[in-house]
Amino acid sequence: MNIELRDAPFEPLAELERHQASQDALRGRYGATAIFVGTMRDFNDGEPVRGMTLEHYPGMTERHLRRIVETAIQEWSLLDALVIHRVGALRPSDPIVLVAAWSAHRAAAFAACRFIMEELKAKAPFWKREDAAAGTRWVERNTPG
Amino acid sequence: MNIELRDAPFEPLAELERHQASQDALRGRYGATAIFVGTMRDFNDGEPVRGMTLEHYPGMTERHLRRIVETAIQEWSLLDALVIHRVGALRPSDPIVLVAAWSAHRAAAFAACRFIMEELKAKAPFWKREDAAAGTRWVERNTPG
Amino acid sequence: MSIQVKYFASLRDRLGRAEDRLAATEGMTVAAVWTALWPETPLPPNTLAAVNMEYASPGQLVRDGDEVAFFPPVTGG
Amino acid sequence: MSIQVKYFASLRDRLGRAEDRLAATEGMTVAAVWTALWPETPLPPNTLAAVNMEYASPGQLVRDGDEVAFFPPVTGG
Repeated sequence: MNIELRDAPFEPLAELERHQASQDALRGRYGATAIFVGTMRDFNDGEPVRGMTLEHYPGMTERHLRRIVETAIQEWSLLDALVIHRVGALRPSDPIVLVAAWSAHRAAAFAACRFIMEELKAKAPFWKREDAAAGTRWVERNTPG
Repeated sequence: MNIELRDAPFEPLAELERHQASQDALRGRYGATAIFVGTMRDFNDGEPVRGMTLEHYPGMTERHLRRIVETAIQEWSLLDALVIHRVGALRPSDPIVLVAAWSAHRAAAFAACRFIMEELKAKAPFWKREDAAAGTRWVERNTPG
Repeated sequence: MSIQVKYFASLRDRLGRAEDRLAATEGMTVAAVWTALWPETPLPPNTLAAVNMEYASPGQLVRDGDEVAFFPPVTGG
Repeated sequence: MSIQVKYFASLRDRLGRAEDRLAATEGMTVAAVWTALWPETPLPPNTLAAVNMEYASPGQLVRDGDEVAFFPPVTGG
Protein backbone atom coordinates (compact mmCIF):
# COMPACT_ATOMS: atom_id res chain seq x y z
CA MET A 1 0.00 0.00 0.00
CA ASN A 2 1.24 3.42 -0.92
CA ILE A 3 -0.36 6.85 -0.54
CA GLU A 4 1.29 9.98 -1.82
CA LEU A 5 0.59 13.65 -2.29
CA ARG A 6 2.49 15.29 -5.13
CA ASP A 7 3.08 18.98 -5.62
CA ALA A 8 4.36 18.53 -9.19
CA PRO A 9 2.86 16.84 -12.27
CA PHE A 10 3.02 13.03 -12.28
CA GLU A 11 2.55 10.33 -14.90
CA PRO A 12 -0.03 7.78 -13.70
CA LEU A 13 1.13 4.99 -16.02
CA ALA A 14 4.78 5.47 -15.07
CA GLU A 15 3.78 5.45 -11.40
CA LEU A 16 1.86 2.21 -11.88
CA GLU A 17 4.81 0.71 -13.70
CA ARG A 18 7.12 1.68 -10.87
CA HIS A 19 4.73 0.48 -8.19
CA GLN A 20 4.17 -2.87 -9.90
CA ALA A 21 7.91 -3.35 -10.18
CA SER A 22 7.93 -3.44 -6.36
CA GLN A 23 5.20 -6.10 -6.21
CA ASP A 24 7.35 -9.16 -6.89
CA ALA A 25 5.82 -11.08 -4.01
CA LEU A 26 2.36 -10.55 -5.51
CA ARG A 27 3.05 -11.72 -9.06
CA GLY A 28 0.63 -14.48 -9.97
CA ARG A 29 -1.47 -13.83 -6.86
CA TYR A 30 -3.66 -11.07 -8.21
CA GLY A 31 -6.03 -11.63 -11.09
CA ALA A 32 -7.54 -8.17 -11.18
CA THR A 33 -6.26 -4.61 -11.19
CA ALA A 34 -8.79 -1.78 -11.22
CA ILE A 35 -7.38 1.65 -11.91
CA PHE A 36 -8.87 5.11 -11.99
CA VAL A 37 -7.20 8.27 -13.24
CA GLY A 38 -8.82 11.64 -12.69
CA THR A 39 -7.58 14.30 -15.10
CA MET A 40 -8.05 18.04 -15.23
CA ARG A 41 -10.53 19.05 -17.90
CA ASP A 42 -10.24 22.26 -19.87
CA PHE A 43 -13.98 22.85 -19.51
CA ASN A 44 -16.26 22.92 -16.46
CA ASP A 45 -19.85 24.07 -16.03
CA GLY A 46 -19.82 25.27 -19.64
CA GLU A 47 -16.79 27.50 -19.19
CA PRO A 48 -13.24 27.02 -20.47
CA VAL A 49 -10.76 26.51 -17.65
CA ARG A 50 -7.12 27.54 -18.00
CA GLY A 51 -5.67 26.21 -14.80
CA MET A 52 -6.50 24.96 -11.36
CA THR A 53 -5.02 25.08 -7.88
CA LEU A 54 -5.54 22.19 -5.50
CA GLU A 55 -5.36 23.18 -1.87
CA HIS A 56 -5.42 20.66 0.95
CA TYR A 57 -5.25 20.38 4.73
CA PRO A 58 -1.81 18.93 5.42
CA GLY A 59 -1.98 16.14 7.95
CA MET A 60 -5.75 15.67 7.77
CA THR A 61 -5.49 14.72 4.11
CA GLU A 62 -2.93 11.98 4.67
CA ARG A 63 -4.80 10.67 7.69
CA HIS A 64 -8.09 10.33 5.83
CA LEU A 65 -6.57 8.91 2.67
CA ARG A 66 -4.81 6.28 4.74
CA ARG A 67 -7.98 5.37 6.60
CA ILE A 68 -9.98 5.11 3.36
CA VAL A 69 -7.40 2.85 1.74
CA GLU A 70 -7.02 0.69 4.85
CA THR A 71 -10.79 0.30 5.01
CA ALA A 72 -10.88 -0.79 1.37
CA ILE A 73 -8.01 -3.24 1.83
CA GLN A 74 -9.79 -4.86 4.75
CA GLU A 75 -13.30 -4.80 3.28
CA TRP A 76 -12.31 -6.36 -0.05
CA SER A 77 -9.21 -8.33 1.01
CA LEU A 78 -7.11 -6.35 -1.45
CA LEU A 79 -3.58 -7.53 -2.12
CA ASP A 80 -2.34 -3.99 -2.66
CA ALA A 81 -3.54 -0.43 -3.25
CA LEU A 82 -2.03 2.79 -4.50
CA VAL A 83 -3.28 6.38 -4.29
CA ILE A 84 -1.46 9.42 -5.65
CA HIS A 85 -3.11 12.85 -5.49
CA ARG A 86 -1.87 16.17 -6.81
CA VAL A 87 -1.80 19.40 -4.88
CA GLY A 88 -0.70 22.82 -6.11
CA ALA A 89 -1.01 24.34 -9.56
CA LEU A 90 -2.40 22.20 -12.39
CA ARG A 91 -2.95 22.76 -16.08
CA PRO A 92 -5.63 21.17 -18.30
CA SER A 93 -5.00 17.47 -18.99
CA ASP A 94 -2.78 17.16 -15.90
CA PRO A 95 -3.55 14.07 -13.81
CA ILE A 96 -5.23 14.91 -10.50
CA VAL A 97 -5.61 11.52 -8.89
CA LEU A 98 -4.57 7.92 -9.45
CA VAL A 99 -6.24 5.06 -7.59
CA ALA A 100 -5.33 1.42 -8.14
CA ALA A 101 -6.57 -1.72 -6.38
CA TRP A 102 -5.09 -5.19 -6.79
CA SER A 103 -7.18 -8.22 -5.90
CA ALA A 104 -7.53 -11.93 -6.62
CA HIS A 105 -10.87 -11.32 -8.36
CA ARG A 106 -12.40 -8.52 -10.36
CA ALA A 107 -15.48 -7.76 -8.26
CA ALA A 108 -13.32 -6.79 -5.30
CA ALA A 109 -10.91 -4.73 -7.39
CA PHE A 110 -13.71 -2.78 -9.10
CA ALA A 111 -15.65 -2.18 -5.91
CA ALA A 112 -12.60 -1.14 -3.90
CA CYS A 113 -11.32 1.25 -6.58
CA ARG A 114 -14.73 2.88 -6.80
CA PHE A 115 -15.06 3.04 -3.01
CA ILE A 116 -11.68 4.70 -2.60
CA MET A 117 -12.55 7.34 -5.21
CA GLU A 118 -15.97 8.10 -3.74
CA GLU A 119 -14.66 8.25 -0.19
CA LEU A 120 -11.74 10.39 -1.27
CA LYS A 121 -14.09 12.83 -2.99
CA ALA A 122 -16.42 12.89 -0.01
CA LYS A 123 -13.92 13.08 2.84
CA ALA A 124 -10.36 13.95 1.87
CA PRO A 125 -9.83 17.67 2.53
CA PHE A 126 -8.89 18.94 -0.91
CA TRP A 127 -10.31 22.06 -2.55
CA LYS A 128 -10.18 23.07 -6.20
CA ARG A 129 -9.87 26.65 -7.38
CA GLU A 130 -10.32 27.12 -11.11
CA ASP A 131 -8.89 29.88 -13.28
CA ALA A 132 -11.42 30.73 -15.98
CA ALA A 133 -11.69 33.69 -18.34
CA ALA A 134 -14.04 35.41 -15.87
CA GLY A 135 -11.46 35.05 -13.09
CA THR A 136 -10.75 32.64 -10.32
CA ARG A 137 -13.46 30.64 -8.56
CA TRP A 138 -13.59 27.92 -5.94
CA VAL A 139 -15.37 24.77 -7.05
CA GLU A 140 -18.31 24.53 -4.67
CA ARG A 141 -19.09 20.86 -4.88
CA ASN A 142 -18.06 17.71 -6.65
CA THR A 143 -20.14 16.11 -9.37
CA PRO A 144 -22.05 13.09 -8.05
CA GLY A 145 -20.28 9.75 -8.47
CA MET B 1 -11.96 3.11 -30.07
CA ASN B 2 -9.63 0.16 -30.48
CA ILE B 3 -10.21 -3.57 -30.04
CA GLU B 4 -7.44 -6.10 -30.45
CA LEU B 5 -6.75 -9.76 -29.97
CA ARG B 6 -3.12 -10.63 -29.25
CA ASP B 7 -1.49 -14.02 -29.60
CA ALA B 8 1.65 -12.93 -27.74
CA PRO B 9 2.19 -11.38 -24.29
CA PHE B 10 1.40 -7.66 -24.05
CA GLU B 11 2.13 -4.91 -21.53
CA PRO B 12 -1.11 -3.17 -20.50
CA LEU B 13 0.59 0.00 -19.27
CA ALA B 14 2.67 0.34 -22.43
CA GLU B 15 -0.46 -0.22 -24.52
CA LEU B 16 -2.28 2.49 -22.59
CA GLU B 17 0.66 4.82 -23.03
CA ARG B 18 0.70 4.18 -26.77
CA HIS B 19 -3.06 4.51 -27.08
CA GLN B 20 -3.16 7.77 -25.12
CA ALA B 21 -0.41 9.17 -27.34
CA SER B 22 -2.93 8.91 -30.19
CA GLN B 23 -5.60 10.82 -28.26
CA ASP B 24 -4.36 14.36 -28.87
CA ALA B 25 -7.82 15.59 -29.84
CA LEU B 26 -9.17 14.38 -26.49
CA ARG B 27 -6.62 16.00 -24.19
CA GLY B 28 -8.41 18.18 -21.67
CA ARG B 29 -11.79 16.76 -22.66
CA TYR B 30 -11.81 13.68 -20.49
CA GLY B 31 -11.76 13.92 -16.73
CA ALA B 32 -11.95 10.22 -15.99
CA THR B 33 -10.17 7.08 -17.15
CA ALA B 34 -11.29 3.75 -15.72
CA ILE B 35 -9.00 0.83 -16.44
CA PHE B 36 -9.19 -2.86 -15.71
CA VAL B 37 -6.42 -5.39 -16.16
CA GLY B 38 -7.12 -9.10 -15.83
CA THR B 39 -4.02 -11.13 -15.08
CA MET B 40 -3.38 -14.85 -15.00
CA ARG B 41 -3.15 -16.19 -11.47
CA ASP B 42 -0.87 -19.03 -10.47
CA PHE B 43 -3.62 -20.52 -8.33
CA ASN B 44 -7.24 -21.43 -9.11
CA ASP B 45 -9.83 -23.42 -7.17
CA GLY B 46 -7.16 -24.26 -4.60
CA GLU B 47 -4.75 -25.71 -7.15
CA PRO B 48 -1.49 -24.27 -8.47
CA VAL B 49 -1.68 -23.46 -12.17
CA ARG B 50 1.41 -23.53 -14.38
CA GLY B 51 0.02 -22.23 -17.61
CA MET B 52 -3.15 -21.53 -19.54
CA THR B 53 -4.35 -21.63 -23.11
CA LEU B 54 -6.97 -19.19 -24.29
CA GLU B 55 -8.99 -20.44 -27.21
CA HIS B 56 -11.50 -18.29 -29.06
CA TYR B 57 -13.93 -18.32 -31.98
CA PRO B 58 -12.28 -16.17 -34.63
CA GLY B 59 -14.74 -13.75 -36.16
CA MET B 60 -17.41 -14.16 -33.50
CA THR B 61 -15.04 -12.86 -30.85
CA GLU B 62 -14.23 -9.64 -32.71
CA ARG B 63 -17.88 -9.10 -33.62
CA HIS B 64 -19.10 -9.38 -30.04
CA LEU B 65 -16.27 -7.35 -28.54
CA ARG B 66 -17.00 -4.58 -31.01
CA ARG B 67 -20.71 -4.62 -30.23
CA ILE B 68 -20.06 -4.56 -26.48
CA VAL B 69 -17.70 -1.60 -26.76
CA GLU B 70 -19.99 0.29 -29.14
CA THR B 71 -22.88 -0.24 -26.75
CA ALA B 72 -20.81 1.12 -23.87
CA ILE B 73 -19.65 4.14 -25.86
CA GLN B 74 -23.22 5.01 -26.75
CA GLU B 75 -24.76 4.24 -23.35
CA TRP B 76 -22.23 6.29 -21.37
CA SER B 77 -21.18 8.85 -24.00
CA LEU B 78 -17.60 7.67 -23.73
CA LEU B 79 -14.91 9.70 -25.44
CA ASP B 80 -12.82 6.62 -26.17
CA ALA B 81 -12.44 2.96 -25.25
CA LEU B 82 -9.77 0.32 -25.61
CA VAL B 83 -9.95 -3.47 -25.26
CA ILE B 84 -7.02 -5.84 -25.72
CA HIS B 85 -7.48 -9.57 -25.07
CA ARG B 86 -4.92 -12.35 -25.17
CA VAL B 87 -5.38 -15.65 -26.97
CA GLY B 88 -2.97 -18.57 -27.08
CA ALA B 89 -0.56 -19.80 -24.44
CA LEU B 90 -0.20 -17.80 -21.21
CA ARG B 91 1.96 -18.14 -18.15
CA PRO B 92 1.15 -17.02 -14.59
CA SER B 93 1.16 -13.22 -14.15
CA ASP B 94 0.64 -12.69 -17.90
CA PRO B 95 -2.04 -10.08 -18.68
CA ILE B 96 -5.21 -11.61 -20.11
CA VAL B 97 -7.35 -8.57 -20.78
CA LEU B 98 -7.10 -4.79 -20.71
CA VAL B 99 -10.21 -2.59 -20.74
CA ALA B 100 -10.07 1.20 -20.60
CA ALA B 101 -12.86 3.77 -20.82
CA TRP B 102 -12.36 7.54 -21.16
CA SER B 103 -15.17 9.88 -20.18
CA ALA B 104 -15.83 13.44 -19.06
CA HIS B 105 -16.93 12.21 -15.62
CA ARG B 106 -16.04 9.31 -13.38
CA ALA B 107 -19.46 7.65 -13.00
CA ALA B 108 -19.62 6.95 -16.73
CA ALA B 109 -16.02 5.73 -16.94
CA PHE B 110 -16.43 3.34 -13.99
CA ALA B 111 -19.78 1.99 -15.18
CA ALA B 112 -18.65 1.54 -18.77
CA CYS B 113 -15.42 -0.22 -17.82
CA ARG B 114 -17.33 -2.58 -15.56
CA PHE B 115 -20.01 -3.17 -18.20
CA ILE B 116 -17.45 -4.00 -20.86
CA MET B 117 -15.73 -6.53 -18.58
CA GLU B 118 -18.97 -8.21 -17.50
CA GLU B 119 -20.33 -8.37 -21.03
CA LEU B 120 -17.00 -9.65 -22.34
CA LYS B 121 -16.98 -12.40 -19.72
CA ALA B 122 -20.59 -13.30 -20.42
CA LYS B 123 -20.62 -13.14 -24.22
CA ALA B 124 -17.23 -13.05 -25.91
CA PRO B 125 -16.39 -16.59 -27.07
CA PHE B 126 -13.15 -17.27 -25.24
CA TRP B 127 -12.34 -20.46 -23.35
CA LYS B 128 -9.60 -21.07 -20.79
CA ARG B 129 -7.76 -24.36 -20.45
CA GLU B 130 -5.51 -24.56 -17.40
CA ASP B 131 -2.42 -26.68 -16.98
CA ALA B 132 -2.22 -27.87 -13.38
CA ALA B 133 -0.16 -30.55 -11.69
CA ALA B 134 -3.03 -33.00 -12.15
CA GLY B 135 -3.11 -32.31 -15.90
CA THR B 136 -5.04 -30.07 -18.21
CA ARG B 137 -8.60 -28.95 -17.54
CA TRP B 138 -11.05 -26.59 -19.17
CA VAL B 139 -12.36 -23.86 -16.89
CA GLU B 140 -16.07 -24.56 -16.71
CA ARG B 141 -17.37 -21.18 -15.72
CA ASN B 142 -16.23 -17.72 -14.80
CA THR B 143 -16.33 -16.43 -11.27
CA PRO B 144 -19.27 -14.07 -10.72
CA GLY B 145 -18.53 -10.39 -11.26
CA MET C 1 -24.21 -25.61 -50.33
CA SER C 2 -24.34 -27.02 -46.86
CA ILE C 3 -24.20 -26.03 -43.20
CA GLN C 4 -20.79 -25.71 -41.65
CA VAL C 5 -20.72 -26.84 -38.02
CA LYS C 6 -17.96 -25.92 -35.56
CA TYR C 7 -17.15 -27.17 -32.07
CA PHE C 8 -14.97 -25.37 -29.57
CA ALA C 9 -13.00 -25.97 -26.39
CA SER C 10 -14.06 -28.87 -24.11
CA LEU C 11 -16.88 -29.84 -26.46
CA ARG C 12 -14.47 -30.22 -29.37
CA ASP C 13 -12.15 -32.28 -27.18
CA ARG C 14 -15.01 -34.49 -26.06
CA LEU C 15 -16.28 -35.03 -29.59
CA GLY C 16 -12.79 -35.46 -30.96
CA ARG C 17 -13.47 -33.16 -33.90
CA ALA C 18 -13.58 -29.45 -34.64
CA GLU C 19 -15.85 -29.25 -37.65
CA ASP C 20 -18.59 -31.01 -39.58
CA ARG C 21 -20.58 -30.35 -42.70
CA LEU C 22 -24.24 -31.13 -43.11
CA ALA C 23 -26.79 -30.72 -45.86
CA ALA C 24 -29.62 -28.55 -44.61
CA THR C 25 -33.16 -29.82 -44.76
CA GLU C 26 -36.30 -27.66 -44.89
CA GLY C 27 -37.22 -26.21 -41.50
CA MET C 28 -34.10 -27.54 -39.79
CA THR C 29 -33.41 -26.14 -36.33
CA VAL C 30 -30.17 -25.72 -34.39
CA ALA C 31 -31.22 -28.67 -32.22
CA ALA C 32 -31.87 -30.75 -35.35
CA VAL C 33 -28.40 -29.95 -36.67
CA TRP C 34 -26.94 -31.48 -33.53
CA THR C 35 -29.18 -34.53 -33.63
CA ALA C 36 -28.44 -35.16 -37.30
CA LEU C 37 -24.71 -35.17 -36.59
CA TRP C 38 -24.72 -36.79 -33.13
CA PRO C 39 -27.78 -39.04 -32.96
CA GLU C 40 -26.29 -41.06 -30.08
CA THR C 41 -25.06 -38.09 -28.04
CA PRO C 42 -27.48 -35.73 -26.31
CA LEU C 43 -26.38 -32.12 -26.46
CA PRO C 44 -24.41 -31.66 -23.22
CA PRO C 45 -26.16 -29.43 -20.65
CA ASN C 46 -25.08 -25.76 -20.74
CA THR C 47 -23.92 -26.06 -24.33
CA LEU C 48 -24.33 -22.77 -26.21
CA ALA C 49 -25.05 -22.41 -29.90
CA ALA C 50 -24.43 -19.70 -32.44
CA VAL C 51 -25.67 -19.26 -35.98
CA ASN C 52 -23.49 -17.08 -38.18
CA MET C 53 -21.64 -15.90 -35.06
CA GLU C 54 -24.79 -14.76 -33.23
CA TYR C 55 -26.05 -16.62 -30.16
CA ALA C 56 -28.98 -18.82 -31.12
CA SER C 57 -31.64 -20.84 -29.30
CA PRO C 58 -32.08 -24.58 -30.02
CA GLY C 59 -35.28 -23.80 -31.90
CA GLN C 60 -33.76 -21.29 -34.29
CA LEU C 61 -34.02 -22.24 -37.96
CA VAL C 62 -30.90 -22.70 -40.02
CA ARG C 63 -30.43 -22.75 -43.76
CA ASP C 64 -27.90 -23.72 -46.35
CA GLY C 65 -24.73 -21.67 -46.10
CA ASP C 66 -25.13 -20.97 -42.39
CA GLU C 67 -22.31 -21.49 -39.93
CA VAL C 68 -23.52 -23.20 -36.77
CA ALA C 69 -21.29 -23.46 -33.71
CA PHE C 70 -21.64 -25.40 -30.46
CA PHE C 71 -19.53 -24.60 -27.44
CA PRO C 72 -19.42 -24.66 -23.63
CA PRO C 73 -19.99 -21.57 -21.44
CA VAL C 74 -17.46 -18.89 -22.32
CA THR C 75 -14.67 -18.18 -19.82
CA GLY C 76 -12.67 -15.24 -21.17
CA GLY C 77 -11.59 -12.04 -19.49
CA MET D 1 -2.26 26.56 25.93
CA SER D 2 -4.97 27.61 23.54
CA ILE D 3 -7.03 26.34 20.62
CA GLN D 4 -5.53 26.73 17.19
CA VAL D 5 -8.14 27.50 14.54
CA LYS D 6 -7.57 27.07 10.79
CA TYR D 7 -9.58 28.16 7.77
CA PHE D 8 -9.25 26.72 4.29
CA ALA D 9 -10.09 27.49 0.68
CA SER D 10 -13.04 29.83 -0.06
CA LEU D 11 -13.74 30.29 3.65
CA ARG D 12 -10.18 31.49 4.26
CA ASP D 13 -10.46 33.86 1.31
CA ARG D 14 -13.78 35.20 2.56
CA LEU D 15 -12.49 35.73 6.10
CA GLY D 16 -9.19 37.12 4.89
CA ARG D 17 -7.21 34.98 7.30
CA ALA D 18 -5.89 31.43 7.55
CA GLU D 19 -5.50 30.96 11.30
CA ASP D 20 -6.59 32.18 14.69
CA ARG D 21 -5.82 31.36 18.28
CA LEU D 22 -8.33 31.25 21.06
CA ALA D 23 -8.25 30.49 24.75
CA ALA D 24 -10.58 27.60 25.48
CA THR D 25 -13.31 27.99 28.05
CA GLU D 26 -14.94 25.17 30.01
CA GLY D 27 -17.48 23.22 27.92
CA MET D 28 -16.70 25.13 24.72
CA THR D 29 -18.16 23.60 21.56
CA VAL D 30 -17.00 23.84 17.94
CA ALA D 31 -19.88 26.24 17.28
CA ALA D 32 -18.80 28.36 20.24
CA VAL D 33 -15.26 28.55 18.87
CA TRP D 34 -16.64 30.08 15.71
CA THR D 35 -18.91 32.52 17.56
CA ALA D 36 -16.12 33.63 19.86
CA LEU D 37 -13.92 34.47 16.87
CA TRP D 38 -16.59 35.73 14.46
CA PRO D 39 -19.43 37.15 16.56
CA GLU D 40 -20.72 39.21 13.63
CA THR D 41 -20.49 36.43 11.00
CA PRO D 42 -22.80 33.43 11.09
CA LEU D 43 -21.06 30.19 10.12
CA PRO D 44 -21.67 29.95 6.36
CA PRO D 45 -24.08 27.16 5.38
CA ASN D 46 -22.38 23.88 4.39
CA THR D 47 -19.26 24.76 6.33
CA LEU D 48 -17.54 21.67 7.69
CA ALA D 49 -15.53 21.48 10.89
CA ALA D 50 -12.76 19.23 12.12
CA VAL D 51 -11.21 18.81 15.56
CA ASN D 52 -7.69 17.43 15.56
CA MET D 53 -8.15 16.47 11.90
CA GLU D 54 -11.33 14.45 12.47
CA TYR D 55 -14.69 15.67 11.20
CA ALA D 56 -16.67 17.18 14.06
CA SER D 57 -20.24 18.33 14.65
CA PRO D 58 -20.97 21.89 15.83
CA GLY D 59 -21.84 20.53 19.26
CA GLN D 60 -18.59 18.68 19.81
CA LEU D 61 -16.60 19.86 22.82
CA VAL D 62 -13.12 21.25 22.36
CA ARG D 63 -10.35 21.73 24.86
CA ASP D 64 -7.06 23.49 25.20
CA GLY D 65 -4.46 22.27 22.72
CA ASP D 66 -7.03 21.16 20.15
CA GLU D 67 -6.74 22.14 16.51
CA VAL D 68 -10.09 23.22 15.11
CA ALA D 69 -10.60 23.72 11.37
CA PHE D 70 -13.44 25.24 9.35
CA PHE D 71 -13.74 24.70 5.63
CA PRO D 72 -16.18 24.44 2.70
CA PRO D 73 -17.29 21.11 1.17
CA VAL D 74 -14.28 19.20 -0.12
CA THR D 75 -13.73 18.96 -3.87
CA GLY D 76 -10.75 16.72 -4.48
CA GLY D 77 -10.32 13.73 -6.75
